[in-house]
Amino acid sequence: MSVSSFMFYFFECTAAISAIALVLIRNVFYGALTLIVCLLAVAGIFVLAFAEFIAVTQILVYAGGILVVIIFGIMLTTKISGKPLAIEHGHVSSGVLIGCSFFVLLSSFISVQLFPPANPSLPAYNDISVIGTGIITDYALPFEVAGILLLIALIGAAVTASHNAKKT
Amino acid sequence: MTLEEIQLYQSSLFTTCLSLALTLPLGSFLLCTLISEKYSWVVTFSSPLLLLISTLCAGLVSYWVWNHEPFVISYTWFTLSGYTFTFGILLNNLSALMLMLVTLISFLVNFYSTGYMAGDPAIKRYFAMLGFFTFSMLGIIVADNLLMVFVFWELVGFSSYALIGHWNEKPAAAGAAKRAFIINRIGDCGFLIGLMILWTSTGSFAITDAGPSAEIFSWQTVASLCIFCGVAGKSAQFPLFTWLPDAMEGPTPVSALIHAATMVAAGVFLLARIHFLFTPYSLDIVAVTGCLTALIGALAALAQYDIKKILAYSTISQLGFMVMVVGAGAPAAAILHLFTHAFFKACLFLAAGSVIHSLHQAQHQSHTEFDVQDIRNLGGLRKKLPFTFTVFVLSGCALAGLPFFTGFLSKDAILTSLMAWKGDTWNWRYLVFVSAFIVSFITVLYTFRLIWNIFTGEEKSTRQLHVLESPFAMRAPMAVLAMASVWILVSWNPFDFSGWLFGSLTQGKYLHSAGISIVSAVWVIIALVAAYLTRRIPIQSRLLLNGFYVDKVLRMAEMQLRQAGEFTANADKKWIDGLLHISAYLQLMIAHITGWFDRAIVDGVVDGASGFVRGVGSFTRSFQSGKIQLYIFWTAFTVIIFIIWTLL
Amino acid sequence: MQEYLLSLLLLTPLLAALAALFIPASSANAFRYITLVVNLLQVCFLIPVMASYQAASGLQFVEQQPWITLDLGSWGMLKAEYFIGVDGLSLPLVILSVFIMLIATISSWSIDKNIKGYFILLLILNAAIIGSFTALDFLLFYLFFEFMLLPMFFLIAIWGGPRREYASIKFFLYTLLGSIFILIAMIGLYISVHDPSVSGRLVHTFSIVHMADPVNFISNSILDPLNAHLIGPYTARQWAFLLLFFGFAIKLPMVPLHTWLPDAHVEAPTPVSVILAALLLKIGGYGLVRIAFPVFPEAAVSFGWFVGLMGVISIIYGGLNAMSSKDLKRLIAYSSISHMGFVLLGFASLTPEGVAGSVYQMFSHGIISAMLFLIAGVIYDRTHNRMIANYSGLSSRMPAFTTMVLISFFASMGLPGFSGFIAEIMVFLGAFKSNSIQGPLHESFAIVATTGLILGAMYYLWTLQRMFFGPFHLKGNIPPDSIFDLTKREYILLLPLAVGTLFFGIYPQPLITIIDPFAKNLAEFVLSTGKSLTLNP
Amino acid sequence: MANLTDKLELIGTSLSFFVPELVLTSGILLLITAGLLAKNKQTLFTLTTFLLFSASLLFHVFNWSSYVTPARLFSGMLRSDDFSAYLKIIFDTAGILTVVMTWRTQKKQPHLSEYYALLLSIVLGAHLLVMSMNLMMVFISIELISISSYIVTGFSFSKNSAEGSMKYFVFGSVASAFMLYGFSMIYGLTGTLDFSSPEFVNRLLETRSVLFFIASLMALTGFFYKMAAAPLHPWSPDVYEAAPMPVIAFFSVVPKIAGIGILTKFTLALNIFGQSVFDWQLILCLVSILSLTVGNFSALWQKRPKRLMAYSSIAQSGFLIVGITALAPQGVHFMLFYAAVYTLVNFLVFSYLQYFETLGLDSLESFSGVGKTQLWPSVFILVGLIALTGLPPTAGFTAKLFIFSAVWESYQLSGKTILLWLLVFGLLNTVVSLFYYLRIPYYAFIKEGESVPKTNILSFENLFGFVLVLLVLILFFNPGLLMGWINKINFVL
Amino acid sequence: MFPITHFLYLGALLFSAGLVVVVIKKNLIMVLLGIELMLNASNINLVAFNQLYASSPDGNMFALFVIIVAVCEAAVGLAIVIQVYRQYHTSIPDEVNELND
Repeated sequence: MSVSSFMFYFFECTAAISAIALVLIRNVFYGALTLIVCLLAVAGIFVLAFAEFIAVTQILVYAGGILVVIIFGIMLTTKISGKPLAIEHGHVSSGVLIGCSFFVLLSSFISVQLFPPANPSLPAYNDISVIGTGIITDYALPFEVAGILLLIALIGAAVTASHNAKKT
Repeated sequence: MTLEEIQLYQSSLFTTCLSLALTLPLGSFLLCTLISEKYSWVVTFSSPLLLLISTLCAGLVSYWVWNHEPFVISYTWFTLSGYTFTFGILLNNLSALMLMLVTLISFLVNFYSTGYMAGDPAIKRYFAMLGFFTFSMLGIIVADNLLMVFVFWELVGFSSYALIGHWNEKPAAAGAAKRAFIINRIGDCGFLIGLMILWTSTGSFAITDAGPSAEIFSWQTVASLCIFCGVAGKSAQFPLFTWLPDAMEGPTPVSALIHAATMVAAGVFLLARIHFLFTPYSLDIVAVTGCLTALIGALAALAQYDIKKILAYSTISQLGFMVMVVGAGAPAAAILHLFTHAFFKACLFLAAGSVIHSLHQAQHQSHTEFDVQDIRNLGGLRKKLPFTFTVFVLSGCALAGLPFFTGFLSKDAILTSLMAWKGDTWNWRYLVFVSAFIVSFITVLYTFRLIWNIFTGEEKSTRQLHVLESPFAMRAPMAVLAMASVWILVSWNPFDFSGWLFGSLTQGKYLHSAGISIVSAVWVIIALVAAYLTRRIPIQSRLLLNGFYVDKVLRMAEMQLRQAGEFTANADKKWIDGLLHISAYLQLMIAHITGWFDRAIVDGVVDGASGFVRGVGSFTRSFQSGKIQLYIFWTAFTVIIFIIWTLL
Repeated sequence: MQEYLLSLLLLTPLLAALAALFIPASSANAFRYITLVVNLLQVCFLIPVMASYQAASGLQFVEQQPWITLDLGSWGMLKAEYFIGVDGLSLPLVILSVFIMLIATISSWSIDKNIKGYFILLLILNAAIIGSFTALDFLLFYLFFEFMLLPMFFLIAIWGGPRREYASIKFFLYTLLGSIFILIAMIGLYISVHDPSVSGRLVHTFSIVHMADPVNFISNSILDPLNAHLIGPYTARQWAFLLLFFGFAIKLPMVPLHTWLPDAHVEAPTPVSVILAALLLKIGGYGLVRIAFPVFPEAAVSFGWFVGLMGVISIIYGGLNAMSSKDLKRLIAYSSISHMGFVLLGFASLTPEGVAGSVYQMFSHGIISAMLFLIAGVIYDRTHNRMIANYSGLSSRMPAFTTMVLISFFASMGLPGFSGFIAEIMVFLGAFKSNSIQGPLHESFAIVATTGLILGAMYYLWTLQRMFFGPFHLKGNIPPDSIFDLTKREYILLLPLAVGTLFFGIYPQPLITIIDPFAKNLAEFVLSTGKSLTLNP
Repeated sequence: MANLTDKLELIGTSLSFFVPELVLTSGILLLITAGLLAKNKQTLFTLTTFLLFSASLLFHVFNWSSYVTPARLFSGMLRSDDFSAYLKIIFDTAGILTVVMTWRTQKKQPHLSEYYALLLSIVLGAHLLVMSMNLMMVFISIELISISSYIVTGFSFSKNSAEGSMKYFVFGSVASAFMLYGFSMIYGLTGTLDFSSPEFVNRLLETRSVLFFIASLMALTGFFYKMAAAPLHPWSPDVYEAAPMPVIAFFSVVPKIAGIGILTKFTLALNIFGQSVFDWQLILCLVSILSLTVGNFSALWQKRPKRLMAYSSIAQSGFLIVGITALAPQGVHFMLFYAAVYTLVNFLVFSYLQYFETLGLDSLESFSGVGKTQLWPSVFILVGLIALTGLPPTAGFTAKLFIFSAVWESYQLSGKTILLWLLVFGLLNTVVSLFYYLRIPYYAFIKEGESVPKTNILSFENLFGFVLVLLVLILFFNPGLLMGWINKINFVL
Repeated sequence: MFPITHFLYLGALLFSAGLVVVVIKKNLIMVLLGIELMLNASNINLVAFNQLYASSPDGNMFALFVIIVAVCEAAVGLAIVIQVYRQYHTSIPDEVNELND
């Protein structure tokens, strides 16, 4: 068993375990941390799938971005009431039901699915430049739209969060 | 058709006379309806006058047509997809005779009514309907096709309805009128079916068409029997006779005209008219029905207390007589009896009317109250009402069929034809024959019981009344009719019925046995004796009093129908709407919960469809709990369902 | 001028309604007179139509303008036209509508609540009714058919009696359900039928005339008569026929789809029930013979027994219900159900007599039921109480009224001399004859149906006896002084109808000359085509 | 780097087809900056947005010829064709109408500039969505629509609006996650994101795997969610109740029609002219029947007009789907007709609901007796509701007639019983829908009630309403006006 | 490279786990986390599949954009959550149900 494959399965297990843990954990804060772990593991998997750039983005954006925001959010929403961070679970049976059924469905059909073989030659797009050119050529439009999306989202978030019902 | 006949039939005189005879009654009707209330006295003169003219014309016409080729004329009423519906006139001996009879008696009754109905508030309506009745009766008589007959048949029924219910503020009268019409309607439905059969198989209603058929179960049999239902309704045959006694609620002249002389005889007339249509099989049924009716009527007449009821039942039994003999294949005899019966029975009714009238008058002066029609209150009126008495006796003798009276002759004719019909070998027809004799016996009994009870013996409730003979307007018609009950009217020989009338009706083909005449004469004498001996014995039998409870049966049937009505009404509310309802209770419940709006719109409307709709609605909407995570769950769940379902 | 008469007949009310919109609601009488004038105008337009109508030659006064013409690419074209005309079936009904609307207007004089709205709706209704009787294009017909619903709904719901919401919505939803059935059939039909007059490309037409000719069906379309497309037990054509049949039967109304009618009648104001009974019910029967029978002859033949059976059931069931109803208007309503049963029976017989009889019955019932509802209205106006049991011996107080009642009741009973008799006798003859010419009905149908006559006599005479005869007294705290005889206006309303029913009962020829050719052609066409189609599907 | 330059060339050429979108985009930036500078120049903002929308609209109308020939933009990310152009016109019209509606209540609308910016971005997203040929593009534009919608839902800043946007957000994100997962699987199985490309079709033809079916179903859920079609509907009633009236009117048209647009393209792609092994027609039929049922039947219970209209819009998306169940060009044409009519009628109804809301009528009961004092508004809203029910003489009837004809036609071709059921069931639903559509007129005309004060007949609303009513009637009496144009749209995948 | 299915299994797991989290957690923040998880699941698929179709970077690009979108969603989501928290003083989804039938 090569190092890479060991790494791969290690990341797989980490991601899987942390995902399941996220389901079980009853503390928002720990939940957030588990998610970080999961996402980092996924980033690792990306690396092993020859997508370093995505992996890096994943780590930066998620670990560095979203998670901070989320934890900030947690603070904000719990500080006010001062309630403990522990939370209950509701609709457990139904949730588990659909979760399991989806997993069973998907995995069972994935297992019988035959995928085309990967071409052995090492992919050419591996270097950043391809992505760079892609972003300004083939993927220019999505990129621009994503920009607008970000803008709108931030403006919207700002308006929503900043607006205080009492004032108006 | 000879030349002079043709000339005659085309002569304007003939046509004018005919048209006058037919239309003047209608004219009287229109006059009476259109004339304003304050000139209503006019009608008491106009109607008899018009009727008189029409009678004279009718007499002329009948005289001309008599023993000639039948006069036929026909117009198109409307044409439909190639078929023509015609209305036309067919005048032969039979119809000519009836034409005269009806107009004459109608005139007399009109005349009589001027006295009898004097001072009645609705006199206009009365004379109007008399005129209308006469018109429609004439229609039946002269019509040349069965559809027309049916039309006037119904109209006669209507006018009878109106006349029976003339005093409609009397609930009994209103009820009687209704029952009379409905029972006639039942018969008429049979008639209608007969017409349908006729139409389907011959494509026409003409009376002259459609010869008789040999085989028993042919469409003619069915058709003729259906039409006979109509006859049974009109001329009060078993089991549809019950309306006739009730119909006595109407004014007495009406009873005389409609329910003794003419309308009830229309059935017999029709039977004679379409005799060709009847197969032997149906004839037997007719005969038996007639026999049954005759017996029932006669027996019931024995037990009645009400003068008019007695006469009504006797009418029923006499009609049974006629029908029976038609069934025996001798329509001529039936017509003879019809003819004679019309006179003496009308006379009897008018006489009874005059008794009632004068007693009423007397009652009004001295304010005593008793039922003047109940013979148990009457007696010994011989001295107080001598004229009425004589008239009553004369016509009574005719009814009883005493020798030297018309009744004897016509009865004789009937018995003779029955004898001929029964054949020589022993069979069930003997029963009919014998029962005919029995009926004639009972007839004598009730007739003379009636006379004795009213006019002889000592007075009962009428003792201190100052009774006056009725006015001339009433006496004259009675006199005429009484005269008409003497044998001369039909034949010179008091023991031979084959006079001008019968002879020409049968074109001389008839047999006459002196034996029957003698036997019946003797038979009558015995009956007379028996009547005299038993005159004091009152016959109390509820069975007979109620005419064998046939009426009860009919009423029960009517109740059943009403029940059915209630039932269907329920079905409407409970089931048909209820099928749409899930259930009425659920409806109510939801209604109360969700307030009036839903009560008005959603529940109410298409009542329960909405119950169902709301059911589905509440189901589909039950997912809208407002809990976002459940939304997601349901959605994901449905997606899974979709996947699994479409994969399977 | 000649050829635009029908359009004039049709558009005048609409234009008047449009104009009336802009008149201030305060000037109440204006609306009354506008409506009256419109009705009189319609009479004027109608006279030349009647005068120059040739009974022998089928459709006349035909007016055919292109309306919707769409290019549906792969499907070919879609063509709906402004296509109106009258023939032996529609002319009597148009005449009836015009005169009944006139009478309804006069009897609406006493309406005093929200007059503007009322008369505008009345005008719209008027146009819609005339339209549906003259339209020969299915889409146009459907437009008018639907167009009747809303005005009727509001007329009942706003000017109606205490339970008006219930009644109006019930009416609306029932009828809408029916029209949805019809819509489904219509969609199927216009897709399956092409216009032979246009060569070159495929033109899907809504023209009923084209639909009524089996050769115009596109081969291998679902409704193609030549190769039956089975759906479950029946062919698609039979299903379509059933859809149309039930769609129109709801309107007719046929037991057991009738329960909207009594409620609607009881709650509706007098003029509206007059229109409802005299005209709207007829549209059911009209649609049946105008569309369902000729378009699906073989289905008509194979389901004729069912139609007839339903007719007989309606006759008897309606009669029984009428007998047991305590409310005068309800009784009349049920009696109309019973009488419309004859219409079904006659059509189902597929004999000239039967069909002619049914059309005649529709006409005569139009007159008689109008009269009956006016009579109910007369009582209701005086006492606001329709319970039969509350009255007795009215004849002594209202003799003239009683005469009118007698006339209308006996006319409705089918007494000879009244129009009802002619109609019913023809229906009976036809129904009985049907079997002998291989028609769908067995003799027993006619025989059973005769009980309808007895029932009719029973409930009407019973009502007469209870309400009008006997000693005069009132129950249900009705003030006796509220009872008075007919007013002049009521005379004006009732007399023409009485005369009408008498006239058409004594001298039916003119009307029958109009109806006869249509009836003959329809009966023969449906029977022969139906047989031939069923023989070689 | 030659191919780099000519790729840039291509982008340059694509931009010429991209003017309306650029206009909208610039509009967004403009408004945001303007909002920062001038806080309360409401009329200015309104006017600007109005002009922007009309600019984009007019551009489409006048350059219609340039859309007739399809063109691949941005290396296959988008395709501009007349189908999408038609839909874009609908979006712009809807935008304009929404602006008009908002203008009536702009005083009460906080953060107006951002509000308009969001509307613009939603329309932009819709534009991109109906043009896009590439799953990536589809995803991003749907997200653009969704995220802007989440925010704009909360724009009355009340308790309920916060809840509404929260629900919308959660539900929407999950739905798009489903869709995304589906996309990823489809990508995996076909090896391309461009669902119009031949290799996509080829892979489809050879693949018969269930996984692919599941994936595409999950992808479809995203579209259904955008259209608020059952079973992806539960968010809509709550959101509709929360959001301001113009926003609801906007939501019930733009995202819905954008959704049906992309759904049409995608299902046609999946169906590959009926050669697909999976029965997509069945799926569509089921969804539409489900939507009709849920929408119509739940609406019966509603007491508030907003919520009632929410359910009605669910039912309407069911009808829209009926149009494309035929999976044939003609059916799509009829769907386009239906969409246009629906837009008009919907705005007619909503504008009057808003009008009545300003009079303080927010529950059905409160409409009692309005017909007396507010005759014309009541009559117009009645016409609108009749059109929604689909009765003559309104274009609503014509539209229904058309789409159900399409169903019959496709039944005639395929003989699938489910289509027959759809036909019967769909039409019978009309009767059910009458129950609730009639409620408002019922109260307005038939019930007596304390009625609101009389207002001037010649108000702006009546003018506005009158125009729309006129359009609705004209389109009934002469549908050729619109259908003639629609029929020219040659629908190629 | 590694068998594609192993990636996919992980993706499926993450997706389902995310779904479960969204449904059962009685806290809006956790729901947010669940959504992120679901988005990531698809990312794994995309990246994994891109190995099979290496000729173009479609998959990775898609993943990239997904991440961007995820950021936006997170931001907006948090803003909304905070707004809800302001109004309802709770972050338990089930208690935020004033809008219902």
